[in-house]
Amino acid sequence: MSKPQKSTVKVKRFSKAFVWAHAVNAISFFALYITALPMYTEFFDWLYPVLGGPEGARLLHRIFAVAFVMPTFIWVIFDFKGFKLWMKELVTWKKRDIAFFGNFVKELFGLRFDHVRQTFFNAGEKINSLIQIFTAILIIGSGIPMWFSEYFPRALVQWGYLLHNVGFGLAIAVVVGHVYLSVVHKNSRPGYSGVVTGEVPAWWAKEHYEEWYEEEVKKGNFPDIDANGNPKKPTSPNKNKKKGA
Amino acid sequence: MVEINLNRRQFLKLSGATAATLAVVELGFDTKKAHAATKEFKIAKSTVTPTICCFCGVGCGILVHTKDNTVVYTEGDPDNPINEGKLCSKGTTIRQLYTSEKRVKKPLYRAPGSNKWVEKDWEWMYETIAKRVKETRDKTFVATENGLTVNKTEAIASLGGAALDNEECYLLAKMMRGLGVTYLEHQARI
Amino acid sequence: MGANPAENHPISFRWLTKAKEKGGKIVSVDPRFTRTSSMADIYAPLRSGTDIPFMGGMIKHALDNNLYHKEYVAKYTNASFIVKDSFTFEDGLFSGYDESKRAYDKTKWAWETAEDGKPVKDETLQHPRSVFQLMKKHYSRYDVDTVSKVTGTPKEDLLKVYEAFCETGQVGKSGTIMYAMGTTQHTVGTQNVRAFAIIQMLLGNIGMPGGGINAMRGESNVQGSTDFALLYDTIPGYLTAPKAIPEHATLAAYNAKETPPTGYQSNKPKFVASLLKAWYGPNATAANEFGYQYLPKGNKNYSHINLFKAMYEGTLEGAFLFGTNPVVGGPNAGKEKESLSNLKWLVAVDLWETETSAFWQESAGSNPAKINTEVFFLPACSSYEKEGSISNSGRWMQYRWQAIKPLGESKPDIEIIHELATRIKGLYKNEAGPQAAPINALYWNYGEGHHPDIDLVCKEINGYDVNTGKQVAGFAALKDDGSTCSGNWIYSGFYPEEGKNRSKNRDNKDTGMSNYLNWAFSWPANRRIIYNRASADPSGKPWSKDKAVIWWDDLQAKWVGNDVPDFVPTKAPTDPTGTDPFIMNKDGVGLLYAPTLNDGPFPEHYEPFESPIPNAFSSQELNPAAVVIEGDFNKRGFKADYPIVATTYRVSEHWQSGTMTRNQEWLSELVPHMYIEMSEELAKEKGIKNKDEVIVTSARGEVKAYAMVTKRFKPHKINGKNVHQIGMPWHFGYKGIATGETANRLTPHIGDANTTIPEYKAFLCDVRRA
Amino acid sequence: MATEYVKFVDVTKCDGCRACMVACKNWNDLPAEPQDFLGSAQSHVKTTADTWNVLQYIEHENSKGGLDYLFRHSACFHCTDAACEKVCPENAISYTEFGTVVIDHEKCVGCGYCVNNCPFEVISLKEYVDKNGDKYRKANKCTMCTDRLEEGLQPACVTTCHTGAMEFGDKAAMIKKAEERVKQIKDRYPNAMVYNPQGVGGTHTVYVLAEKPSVYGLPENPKVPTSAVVWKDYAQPIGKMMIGATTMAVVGAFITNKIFSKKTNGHDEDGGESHE
Repeated sequence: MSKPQKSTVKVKRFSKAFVWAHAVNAISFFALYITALPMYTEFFDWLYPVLGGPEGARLLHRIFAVAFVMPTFIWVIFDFKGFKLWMKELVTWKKRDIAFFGNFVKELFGLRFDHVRQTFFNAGEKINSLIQIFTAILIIGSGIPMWFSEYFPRALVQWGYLLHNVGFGLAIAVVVGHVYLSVVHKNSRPGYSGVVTGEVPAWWAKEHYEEWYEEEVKKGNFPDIDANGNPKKPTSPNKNKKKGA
Repeated sequence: MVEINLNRRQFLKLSGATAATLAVVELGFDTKKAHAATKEFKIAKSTVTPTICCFCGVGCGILVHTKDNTVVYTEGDPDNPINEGKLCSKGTTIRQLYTSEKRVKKPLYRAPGSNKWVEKDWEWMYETIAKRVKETRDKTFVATENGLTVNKTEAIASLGGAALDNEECYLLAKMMRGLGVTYLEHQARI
Repeated sequence: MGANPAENHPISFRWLTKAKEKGGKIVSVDPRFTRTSSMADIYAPLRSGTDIPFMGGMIKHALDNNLYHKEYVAKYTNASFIVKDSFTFEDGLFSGYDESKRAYDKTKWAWETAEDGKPVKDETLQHPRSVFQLMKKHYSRYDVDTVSKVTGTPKEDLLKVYEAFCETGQVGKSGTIMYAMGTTQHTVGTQNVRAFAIIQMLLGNIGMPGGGINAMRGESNVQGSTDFALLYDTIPGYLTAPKAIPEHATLAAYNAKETPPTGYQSNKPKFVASLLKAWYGPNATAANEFGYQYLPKGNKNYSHINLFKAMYEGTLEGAFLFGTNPVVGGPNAGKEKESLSNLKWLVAVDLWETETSAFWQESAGSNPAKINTEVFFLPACSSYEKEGSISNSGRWMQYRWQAIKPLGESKPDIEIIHELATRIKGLYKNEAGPQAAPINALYWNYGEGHHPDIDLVCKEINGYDVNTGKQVAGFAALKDDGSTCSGNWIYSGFYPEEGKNRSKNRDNKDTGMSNYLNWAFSWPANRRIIYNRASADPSGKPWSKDKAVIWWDDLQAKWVGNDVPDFVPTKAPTDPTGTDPFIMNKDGVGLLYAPTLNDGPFPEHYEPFESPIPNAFSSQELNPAAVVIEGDFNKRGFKADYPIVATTYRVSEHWQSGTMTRNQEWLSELVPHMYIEMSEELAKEKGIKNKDEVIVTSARGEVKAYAMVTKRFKPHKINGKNVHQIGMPWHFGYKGIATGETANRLTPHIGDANTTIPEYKAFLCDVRRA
Repeated sequence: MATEYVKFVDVTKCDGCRACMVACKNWNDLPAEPQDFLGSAQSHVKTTADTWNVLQYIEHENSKGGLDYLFRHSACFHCTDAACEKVCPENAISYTEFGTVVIDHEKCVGCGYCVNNCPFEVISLKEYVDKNGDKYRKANKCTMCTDRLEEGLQPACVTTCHTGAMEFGDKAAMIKKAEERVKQIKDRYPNAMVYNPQGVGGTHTVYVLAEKPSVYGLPENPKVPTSAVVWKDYAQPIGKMMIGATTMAVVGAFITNKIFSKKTNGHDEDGGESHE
């Protein structure tokens, strides 16, 4: 079965701040993950020599821990609107969000599925975001007393170890899924370019985030397109310019 | 020369293994090669010499473990009936009499008016001290006093000696009295 | 009492804890609640310097309540002796006092003797001039109420201690008194010990296992160094050092003066002759009084305080220091340090740079440019880098083998002494004349080479027949005709035959009553309990089966038992002197009344040199026989400026002036700081908080240190008023790893009337926040 | 395990001589680390990486209004159920045949989890410097001289203790002795007790205390921290499972995707290609 060629028209999905924030977040997360692995399970003890011994691993872990805390600030400072939107979306849950999941599972395993109309973030992303926020708080919140254990009550440090560990497990699980969807899974792949360049194919945006897309079209920010991404009517180049500047 | 019988040492159990350990300590060779291969048991190859504590007057027995020209451990002498292998904090620490950084290892001389020590060799020290003793002694020697033979010098003093061995004390008393020293005192007085 | 064995002689305390497990009671009497007190069954506080009232009260308690051991007292002590009428006691003064000399005429205190020289006795002890009755009268003044007012000890605590200790007067029970410098370092130090001796004799505790009075000696060989006479007033074996007096003009005169007609001391001339033979060898002949005239003869008190006074006044030119550190350990240490700069030369033999050998340095507060003393520092090696023997508090002479070669260029003291002696002798070799004669005559023959042959030294100490070269078996074999030598008669017998040095004995089998006769050697003659004849009753049977030491065996016609008898082994109890256990005393009995001491035959309370209260017992404030050095060398403080009583003490982890321990990392870690212990009450009065820095001042100096505010010090209730006391360790100085200011800058240059031991343990001071 | 051994510390026999402290340093070659003045005879606030046992000195006004001067040799308890062993992520802490708990420095990475989870706060990290001048850390604590035990000798501190306050021997016998001792001393110390806390499964250092544990700064009922139990017994295994499961899911999804893509699409990854 062959499909018609998709249009190359792109729309702006993410701000530069978000792109940076996401990148820092992702890199530091993986760095943290790798530097934590040998300690999490002796299965990965071979990583110690690679990381410069336990001391090196700890140092790197701490450097990236600081990096890991930064993205929120980057986004807040440079793209407060985007951040606000994200926050707003996260607390907004409608029926279609629930419906999303049924189709999501089908899509995940490459089965036939229908796109449920979604806003800027789809329900999956919202779940991902929520869990990630939750685990980040868990990890950062427990990591601080672990790092500066002499300034915290012992009980807090002790619970910190547990929470850090739990947060780690959760985060990994979520991130693995998140990464899979973005990098590996064919249907979300275009989204990947979104977090790298900030732009995504218009058709894909419309397909995945129909409600958001149409909203933007109404605002005149995005071209109205058909299923293949070809404009239904001409657009001015500056229409797909970044809105938040 | 010294027979050390460590049979009062507190062992966990009197098994064959223990007897082997005893042999290790006594004879100075290690039968537990497997252990030695990784981390050698601290006193496995040490030479054990009994001594008596140099601190208070109780007279506790101590074993000095030496190995590779240094003192590796000191512990109570289990055979000594005074302390039965037990020691206080000072006795336990006598290892550091040898290992302390602060030990003076060379003769030192301070010239009149000088603000520092100068290292000298023993020969020079002995010769110079002997000369000083003779000078002072000859100058201040009193052979007779009120018709009595007194053969003394009241210009030289000797202090201390409570930590010396008996044999040393004996020679010191003999030398000082031989010189005619009357100001002869040690820590029993203070 | 006067000791804190849990902290200062921990391994001795091991045996107290064992006794406690067997039902024994530990009593701790100390101004401060110490670790010993914490382990004790009874603790009684007392103000420093009030031991005699405390013990006087106990003596009275024992006498009033008939708790003394009657037969022992009647037979084995001089309780029955009748004292001459010339002995009197009034308002703190015994008869015969000469105020200008601060000395007594002791002949006034003599007892009545029969024509044969034997004392007149009344064994019923009822004669009003008997020692017993005089003693009873003397201590009748020490009633519990007065004692409590003076010592500050609560009355109920006094009674608890008295009752507990006097129980040991019962046959089958024994009690011991362990004392240390808390007892001796007072102007009445000797009499403090005398008070212990009196109560122990009254309770029949001398010569008994588990009895006696035990001097807890502070240095490993202070026993041996005393035996070997590193003291101005003796020569080895406790023989009197000859003095520049007509009575000592010749050996014969000396012997006549110093030898009692009876008792074991009547053998003295043999020991003197043998010592002279050891020292002067072939140069000691009958013709030259065995070299007696070579010995120096002094004419004054040359003790520590006077030694430093002479140095202060510039009459001393040179000094040798063998492992001693008076700038930290001497009394009024600031002055002792100052005195050192008057020396032309100083030889210090030590393992470490001490505060004394470095007295000229800027860090000592000196100006090196102005100090012209030449200082020779000779590095000695430690005790296990050489070999030789030492004698402990129990007179056990134990050998120390060499474990390792001396560190660096350090050398054994014996080698240093030997080299110096050899070289000094060398300088005089070709000289004649009075200076050269004694040195040329000195017999110094310990082998070739730099290191003396220690075996030769040992053999000479034990003694041998100078004609055959054969070792003597013991001091009984010594002769006064110059045919034997012995460097120290009391040790004679430790090396009885070639190759047999008994101090090396290591057979630790208990030979009975924990005497371990085959472990090491105990002088005299390997006896472990001296005066052990007193452990048996006059008929020769042990007072109690459980406490049997020696007993008379009729069949063998000799004394047998678990120890070497301290008695003529074949002298039967039926012999006229067969019931006289105290063989070293002229009359063979213990001296409840001791007319030989300088400050009275009975211990009497006098206040310390510096005291916050007047003497409650008489108008004599200070021991009348204590010699006071006036002037700048020894400033005196008074209550108005210095209202607080102070004392010094040691801690478990440091030793003496700290030279040995403050240079060791682990011990310095345990007690790294100088501190002043004080009560919460005093701290509150002075606005001092725990860990504050405080300054303690006395008339002689000041010391800055941390405050250790503790519940373990309480103010003494003296006559209804609070008298504060503080305490401090005296180990610190500015050298070494653990440093701190020196407590002895505060202490006075005043000594006991008999021994001139300084009064470190009671002086006045004031405290304030730094 | 043949015999289970414990170190029995009877603090009421201790006279505070601190030979145990130096004996430990002497045997284990630990350096000195002088501290500031603490206002009492005590040298260290608590055990450290270079001071594996500390003698506590406590002035305590007892229930009768009298003064007790209490001493306690404090060191690792060698818990039967040791929190440090539980939390160590590297399995560097293990139980020996003697029941002692030891740290293997080869494995230790200096993370400090044991330090912060020990209910008795006896473990400390020590910083070392290697040949290249790089710093690294290891956890340190009393080993109960396991190296000596292996050679049939008793721990150095026990060997030197002169008052008999410390003994090393068969667990049952020692506990019996402790219980009898408590009965003996009840008159003098009414609050005396055996301290062998069951919250950590009992310890291999068993105390007779003269007073309540709190007087010595000891927890009345120490436990392996709940957080550590949840962490190590639940969170960690679940976490590992979750990672496994997620990985499996991803792998599964990837494979199924491939399979279905092949079936449904001529060329897969239709969306991404053009946007490289």
